[in-house]
Amino acid sequence: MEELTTLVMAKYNYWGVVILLGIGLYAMIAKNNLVKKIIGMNIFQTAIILFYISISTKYGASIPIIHHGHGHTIHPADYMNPLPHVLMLTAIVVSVATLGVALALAVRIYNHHDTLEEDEVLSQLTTDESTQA
Amino acid sequence: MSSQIPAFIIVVPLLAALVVNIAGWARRSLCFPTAVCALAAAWISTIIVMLRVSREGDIIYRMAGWDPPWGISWHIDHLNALILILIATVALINIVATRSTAAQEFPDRLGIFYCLYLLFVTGVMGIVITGDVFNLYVLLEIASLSGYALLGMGGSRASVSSLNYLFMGTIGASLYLFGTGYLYIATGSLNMVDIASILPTLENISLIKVSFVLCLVGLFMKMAFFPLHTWLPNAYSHAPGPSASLIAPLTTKVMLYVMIRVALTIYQPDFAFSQMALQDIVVWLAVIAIISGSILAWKQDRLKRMLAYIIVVEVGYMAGGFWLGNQTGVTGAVLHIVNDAMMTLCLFLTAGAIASRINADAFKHLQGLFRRMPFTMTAFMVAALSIIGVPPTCGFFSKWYLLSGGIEAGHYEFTAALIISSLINVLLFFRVVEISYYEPFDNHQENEQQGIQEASLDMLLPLLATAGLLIVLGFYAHSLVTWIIEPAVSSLFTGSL
Amino acid sequence: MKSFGLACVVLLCAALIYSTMNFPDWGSLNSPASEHVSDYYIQNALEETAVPNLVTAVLADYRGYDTLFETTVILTAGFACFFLLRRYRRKPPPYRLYRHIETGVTLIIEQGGKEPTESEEFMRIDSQWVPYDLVIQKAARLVIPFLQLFALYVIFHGHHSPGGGFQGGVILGATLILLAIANDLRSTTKRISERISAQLASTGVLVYAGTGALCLLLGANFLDYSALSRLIATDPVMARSHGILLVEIGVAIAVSAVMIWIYYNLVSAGRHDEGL
Amino acid sequence: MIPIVSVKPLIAVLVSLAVIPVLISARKPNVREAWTFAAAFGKFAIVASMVPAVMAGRTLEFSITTLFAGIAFKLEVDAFGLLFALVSSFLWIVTSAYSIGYMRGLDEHSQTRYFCYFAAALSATIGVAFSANLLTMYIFYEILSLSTYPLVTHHQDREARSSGRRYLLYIMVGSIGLVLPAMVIVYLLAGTLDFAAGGLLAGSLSAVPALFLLLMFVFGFSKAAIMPVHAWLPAAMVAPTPVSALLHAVAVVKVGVFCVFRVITEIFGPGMLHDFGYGPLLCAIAAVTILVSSFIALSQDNLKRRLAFSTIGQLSYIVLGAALLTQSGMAGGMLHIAMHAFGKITLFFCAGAIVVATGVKNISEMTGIGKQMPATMGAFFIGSLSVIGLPPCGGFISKWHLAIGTIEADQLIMLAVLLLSSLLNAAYFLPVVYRAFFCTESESLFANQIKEAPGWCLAPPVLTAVASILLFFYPQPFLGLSRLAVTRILGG
Repeated sequence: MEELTTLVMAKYNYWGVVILLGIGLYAMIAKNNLVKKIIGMNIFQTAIILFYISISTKYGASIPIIHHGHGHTIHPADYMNPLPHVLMLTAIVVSVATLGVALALAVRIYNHHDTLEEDEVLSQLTTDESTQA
Repeated sequence: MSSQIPAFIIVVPLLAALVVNIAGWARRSLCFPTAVCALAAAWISTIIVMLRVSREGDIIYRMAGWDPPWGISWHIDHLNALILILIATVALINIVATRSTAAQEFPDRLGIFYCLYLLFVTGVMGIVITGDVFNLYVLLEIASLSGYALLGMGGSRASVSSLNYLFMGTIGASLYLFGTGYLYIATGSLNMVDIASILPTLENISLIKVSFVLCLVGLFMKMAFFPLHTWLPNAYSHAPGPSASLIAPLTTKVMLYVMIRVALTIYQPDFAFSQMALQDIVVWLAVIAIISGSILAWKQDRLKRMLAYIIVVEVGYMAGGFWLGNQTGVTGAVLHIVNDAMMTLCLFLTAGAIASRINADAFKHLQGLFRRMPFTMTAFMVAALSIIGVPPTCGFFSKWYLLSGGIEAGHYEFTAALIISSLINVLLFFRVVEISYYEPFDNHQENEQQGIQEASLDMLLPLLATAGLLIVLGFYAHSLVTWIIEPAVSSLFTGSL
Repeated sequence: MKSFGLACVVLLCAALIYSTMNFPDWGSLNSPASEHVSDYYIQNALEETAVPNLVTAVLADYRGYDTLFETTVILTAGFACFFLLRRYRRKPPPYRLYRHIETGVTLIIEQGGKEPTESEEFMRIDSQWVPYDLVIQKAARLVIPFLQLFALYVIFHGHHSPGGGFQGGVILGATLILLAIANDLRSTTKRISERISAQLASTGVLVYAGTGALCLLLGANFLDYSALSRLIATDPVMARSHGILLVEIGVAIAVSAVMIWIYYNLVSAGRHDEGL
Repeated sequence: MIPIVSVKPLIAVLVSLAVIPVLISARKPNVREAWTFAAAFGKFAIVASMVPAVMAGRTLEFSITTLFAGIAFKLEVDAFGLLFALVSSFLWIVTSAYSIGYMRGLDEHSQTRYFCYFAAALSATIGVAFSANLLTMYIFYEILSLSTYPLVTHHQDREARSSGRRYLLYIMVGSIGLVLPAMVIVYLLAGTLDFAAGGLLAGSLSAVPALFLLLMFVFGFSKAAIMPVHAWLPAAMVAPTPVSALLHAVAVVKVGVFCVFRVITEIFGPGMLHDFGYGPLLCAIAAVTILVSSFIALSQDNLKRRLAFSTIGQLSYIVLGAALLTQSGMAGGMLHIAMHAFGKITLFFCAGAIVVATGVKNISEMTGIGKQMPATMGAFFIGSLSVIGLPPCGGFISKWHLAIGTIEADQLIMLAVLLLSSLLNAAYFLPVVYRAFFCTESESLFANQIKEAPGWCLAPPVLTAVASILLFFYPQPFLGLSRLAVTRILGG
């Protein structure tokens, strides 16, 4: 029982990430409303951002800004790992950009079909196609 | 200054995209010339880089002056240089060919169209040239985002299929990012060569296997490999002409290059092919991709949708060829990347020319095209023969390598699939030829005085140049293989990076 | 379809959770991720770039090429929204609403009717009837300057404290979006036109790529700021720090302009007439 | 004998391709025809100029580029290739003269396209004749099948569409489906695809795979019209007569048989086939085709379809010759390529002349035509004598060698098949001639208002008829070439 708790304490962040990933993926697959799908996509991307950030933490380390000036020896254990933070700054920007483009496409669909429900959009398209053909 | 040539390949198109946007708001006429000059400059620098690589061996370009594991570095070998030239050529031919159709299709946003065009080319070139795993993800996103926008501007269905493509593409890219996250946890570094040197020293293999599977599934999704290809036919068939003939030849091929780079450079061939029991599964998936893609292509009644399904089949060729595991198979896959990009460009340019002239895409509207648009249809014929695999054209040579690779590796089902799909291609293309060659039988005379409605000259010349290139590629396939692909593949296999 | 989707998602999660077993513990000091490359950054970043904030140092210098393309991603999103949504055809709305300021009476002018000129007396309001929100407008007018000042602080103080080009740029963009939400879209587009925001977006990234190209012209590799030392007569390490600052400014300009540009297009679905 | 490196074979192949742009740009039809003639004469002259060198036992070769490791895009002129090239280039001269008359007689549409594709088909035929390895031959084989598709479907009507579809299906399925994989396997086994005198795969293959490979090649080259894959030939008769005359009697079908001959003799090699005992098997396949096609020919009323089925039978003689694996058997097969070409082209020319003059296509409507068109029917008679193999005409020599070959290979059943099929040939040719000349006044369907075909359509059949007679007395260039080729194959 005791080593179970240590296991949980050591790994629960990764499980949180995976569960978030599952929620995002499920939302994208199963949800009918386009905006809900977009939200699901965002959850999916945020889960991966959390995964990287949880890699960078060190127990008992402070934020990666060197507080005393030159001359002192710097021990890596005092500061968190800066690299994942840099990467995730980029990943956040990328997810915002994808969100922007997805919303633009959703607005365009709404302008054209007056609905955001995917099944209604598809049924309108099939009727358009049958009339067109 | 001459050692900085590799940087020009990425910097020039990027700066051009920015300048085009700024200038575009002031004077619309500036956009096209700047874009063409930028792409021409990039094309020339890719050729110079290719010559340097073949003369002095691989080029390592340290970005911001930092050594590889600390900063981002480019590692350009024969494979990179070849694909770079391919991308630059396709982009240059396409921008010149689709000038009039782009102006006709996007009258009020032409400036931004060329910005997105240049950013897409920068993203794709960046993917091929970079040696850093995370940087590849960022450039993947640039290429995809500009791709979604370019594809989304088509007809009524275009935005729906583009949104669908966005969802699938984002899941694919995020899975790739998740896979690199696993790699980062295991090795602590992001540079491909550095990871490759650390991986053998690690003991928990299962972590690396899961990361490989995640990366692979992500790339399969971006590559439209069979079970995950559902986004491609809609996205490419409803897209506007100029963007379809840019994106169709490039995205799937570049994703295949990324798969080759990830599988052979990072995970080393003995891990990728032997320890991972993936080889048979992927080859069988490729066989299913080839057969069902061909059958689905046969069921289509619109030209562009048929071409889209043929792309799915070609991806099956290349992925299956690569996963055969032996050097001939990989050589065939790389040669097929080059050939298929040119073939797809030629086909989509003809589809664009036909659509611009007759603005109809269904087969029944293509009647009597051989007489009305003789030159466009001859280019279509050359590309069709190349896809079928008729000798003088380049498609035959890559199919030959794939066939002999399949037999050497003992995957006879892959060879059989190749043959069957070539035969189905014969049926596909000669159905189009029949429709466009035989006028409607009753009004033969009435069609006579309609005369020739050939596509405009500035679209026709690049189209015929591409068709000619297909035949030239055929004749020089051997020298292309011996000078460029053979050293690339052998260096990949011996892992002597 | 839903149950099948749920099943394979649950299956995928189970497999992934099983694979997390052999991850290093959370926060452990000797996990490979926090030894190899990050130790180098922690120990050498201060000497090599004279920037105490390691994240900014790595962001703008060690992996500056990454950040250049990060800004380009935002720019691509801006282009994409414009390209997909922007509609120039002036399809006049069926009716327009005008409010008489003193009495608060709202006039509905049908198409073609005589429209009062926008002056002290009358002001045009959106067709989705907008409540008379004096409090929000005045509060916004009061708060926005201080917000922008804080944004500038975040941009320029990125070397020493958490912050930098992106965070500052977003705050800057947010202030203008607040202005647009408090009043209405037309007043903000008059203040910052779409053309300026589009060109500013590109200029921001041009500043970033320009500094990189400048280093290229000075003979060093792309984005190698130490080459700037010849221009601004300082030692290479300080040149790197100044290079990082220059780059952060470029990023801030780009991000704020693109935020506004995307807001304009998304909110008014491309017509830039009536919006949130 | 060290081979001479000379660019002549390449020029021979390219001369007709070079003339295509000139044909397209030609304003008046006469200029276009003149250029076609010039090309034909030029090609024949170049091919003929190579005869002395080859007769002296040397081979000319020219390598253009390397296609794969160990395979070059190489042309090599040897005795057998030269024999076939001589026949087809000479007959192209005659056919282009004939097609002027035919096309003008029926004023067909888009004649420029016709002449261009004809020139392309001929250059591909000469390319196959001069190819040094299996891959070059395959490349020219594909170009030939693609350049003849528009010729077969020249009339662009519904019937042309369906027969064109069948034509392409048989040939492309055969070439891509069977020959391509077989070639890859041979390349993997032998490392190269060059034709080797004693057989490329001699000894490097066990019995069963060799059989599969052999059958893949034999039935893959569906242009050889061996029984199960023959159905495209009667369907291709929908083409204009000069096309069926030159292509479906001389060029296209002979290319198929030429490829099968090369594969049997120079890829598998007589030695290996003899050890595995596959010679008699191939003879049986050929014999079946000969007999069945002759029986079907008996029942055909349309003259061109009857000629088509007779061609299928005659082609299998050549395959039979190759399959006998003996000295004179192979020589007989090679000779039959030449002799049958002259005979059959005369028959097709006469059929075309009848169509131009009277528009009659079926044999039942041809009673009494001999009196009105004596020259045409006279040429028809000589042509049929040559195809049957009776003495005054060249066909006799090749059948004579075939008969000796069967005896050398002591396969007497094949001798019986040979004789029986000659009888069947007579049975389906001579009644046509008899009914044309020796019918009573009342039965003659042609009151004497029709007259001979126009000059351009009459001279070629008479010329080829006379040529087939001359060949009986002076078979020299072909006989010498075939003997030389056989010594090279058997000599090893």
